[in-house]
Amino acid sequence: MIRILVADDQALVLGALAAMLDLEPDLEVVARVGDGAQVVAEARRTRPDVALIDVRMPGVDGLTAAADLVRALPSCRVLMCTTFDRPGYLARALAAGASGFVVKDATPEYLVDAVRRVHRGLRVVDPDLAAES
Amino acid sequence: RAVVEANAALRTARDEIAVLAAERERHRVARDLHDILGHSLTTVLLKAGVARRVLETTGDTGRAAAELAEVEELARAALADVRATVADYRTVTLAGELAAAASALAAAGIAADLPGTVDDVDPRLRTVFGYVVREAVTNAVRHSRASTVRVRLGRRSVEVADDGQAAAAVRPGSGLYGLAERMREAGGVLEVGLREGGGLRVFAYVPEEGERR
Amino acid sequence: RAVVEANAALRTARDEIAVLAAERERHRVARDLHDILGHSLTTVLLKAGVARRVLETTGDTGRAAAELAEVEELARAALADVRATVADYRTVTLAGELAAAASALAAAGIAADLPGTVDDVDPRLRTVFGYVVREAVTNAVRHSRASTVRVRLGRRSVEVADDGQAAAAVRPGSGLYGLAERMREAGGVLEVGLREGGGLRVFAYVPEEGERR
Ligand SMILES: Nc1ncnc2c1ncn2[C@@H]1O[C@H](COP(=O)(O)OP(=O)(O)OP(=O)(O)O)[C@@H](O)[C@H]1O
Ligand SMILES: Nc1ncnc2c1ncn2[C@@H]1O[C@H](COP(=O)(O)OP(=O)(O)OP(=O)(O)O)[C@@H](O)[C@H]1O
Ligand SMILES: [K+]
Ligand SMILES: [Mg+2]
Ligand SMILES: [Mg+2]
Ligand SMILES: [Mg+2]
Repeated sequence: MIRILVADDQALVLGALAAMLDLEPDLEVVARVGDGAQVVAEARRTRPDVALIDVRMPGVDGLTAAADLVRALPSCRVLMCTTFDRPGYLARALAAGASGFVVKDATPEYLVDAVRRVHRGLRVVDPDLAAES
Repeated sequence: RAVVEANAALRTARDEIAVLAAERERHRVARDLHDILGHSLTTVLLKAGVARRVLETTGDTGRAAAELAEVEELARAALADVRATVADYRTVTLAGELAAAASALAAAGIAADLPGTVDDVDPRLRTVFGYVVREAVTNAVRHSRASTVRVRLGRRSVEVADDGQAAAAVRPGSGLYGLAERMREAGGVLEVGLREGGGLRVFAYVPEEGERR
Repeated sequence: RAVVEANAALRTARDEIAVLAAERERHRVARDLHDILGHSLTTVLLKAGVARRVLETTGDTGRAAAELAEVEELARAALADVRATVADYRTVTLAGELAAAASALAAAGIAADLPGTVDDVDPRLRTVFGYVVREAVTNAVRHSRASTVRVRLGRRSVEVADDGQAAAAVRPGSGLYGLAERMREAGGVLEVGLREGGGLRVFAYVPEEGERR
């Protein structure tokens, strides 16, 4: 079972992402986090294998939270996700130690598969994002 | 002659700067507005995906139908937002006010910590909360000398907080007075108070029907 | 004195121009938002409703899932449009709009009588005609209660006609107003009128260069 932390400031999106992942037999959402400041503490408590983190969150943004998480819990793979990609996000995410980057309008099948792939140690970058940066 | 020419050159330069600044500004507001309103589409998309996956993996039609009812509510509210924002740009909408706040704060050199979407807010409260954001952010820009302004949205609440230099006794002028009145009309409350570390916090909320006295 | 006053007048005029430019820009943004989000959210709303009713009445999960996959596709395409608009490289295509019209009309249970190709249309007019199809079909879905919507293309014209219940006096809102403006910018005309048997007809055309006065 792959244990997952999901972080997104928007409650509806957080709920939808978590529900989507939980439907898979091999995935289990162990933490739902509504802001970047709680990511590390929740990860320490719940020990996820993969963290799916929204880029834009008020307060501590996702990229900062990702960097903190990678430092605090190196065994946890980080997959960043975003609604609106802006130039530089991808590069900053990879620099922060993220294993992958996906957009929220990817298909559920793609999102779920991306989680599995980063868990296997692979790097996942949305082809559209890679093309733009 | 030389002075006249220098003046003319200066004026041209100033105009160009003004035009450029205005363009940047417009572009920024446009982008923010697109983001905020476009964000609703992402939520709709994700929830439709969840409903589909529920059907495909568990066949639980009740859960899928509930998810779909939410998709419809979201789409309906977003549509109303789009139409209100567009019908007359001066109409106050929460989405429009957040976009405008981003640009006003940037212009004032104040860091902005703003929500990216209005989806979580009860559609019936979005207009009145738009007024709260507008007035509280305008006040922060004019009176606070803050370095950061933060806006937070809940289903039935909005908070605007700055880290500036509000006096212990803020005396409401027509701005805050008008807001309090709007909130009362909406069946809610406006709270204005100092924050622990300094700075002002404006908090508006509307209790659920059941909670009201 | 006179020079000072003249300068002041000049400055005022310049300011007014800047304000007008800003308004125009806001208007343009608003129009784009309206066209992208208004259309796609309407269709999403309809199709989510269809899926929910399928579940509630027949429990046919396969059909509901297929409907939902389309909702996702639509929302995804609309988001791409929003992104492209922000980046300023959005392209509306007539073919794309006809496809979207087919799906919106199907979701609304309205028979669609659509051209199979856009080949006959002057390539330079395809984008603006795409906007006409988009708005007129969205309107038909939302307001007409028609049983059929027909789209016809000419080399320099497009017609969208329904057999619904338009009122004798259609008062343009931001949708039709924006379209009329787009057509004017393209050197053409938008006509909106009742059909003999009832229903609305939206007709847009651009005269040949030579025909224009
Ligand atoms: N964020 C803030 N930081 C510091 N002082 C504030 C802040 N917001 C309001 N104030 C104080 O409270 C007063 C009342 O605010 P209010 O919005 O009611 O009136 P105003 O902004 O002065 O005028 P207007 O009627 O144009 O809004 C302000 O004049 C200012 O002294
Ligand atoms: N096909 C139609 N059948 C009946 N009435 C129509 C039709 N198209 C438009 N109308 C009427 O004309 C009005 C104006 O249309 P318009 O597209 O300008 O605005 P709208 O659709 O109401 O709002 P929006 O600004 O979102 O487009 C509508 O509100 C409706 O009353
Ligand atoms: K599971
Ligand atoms: Mg976010
Ligand atoms: Mg004020
Ligand atoms: Mg319309």
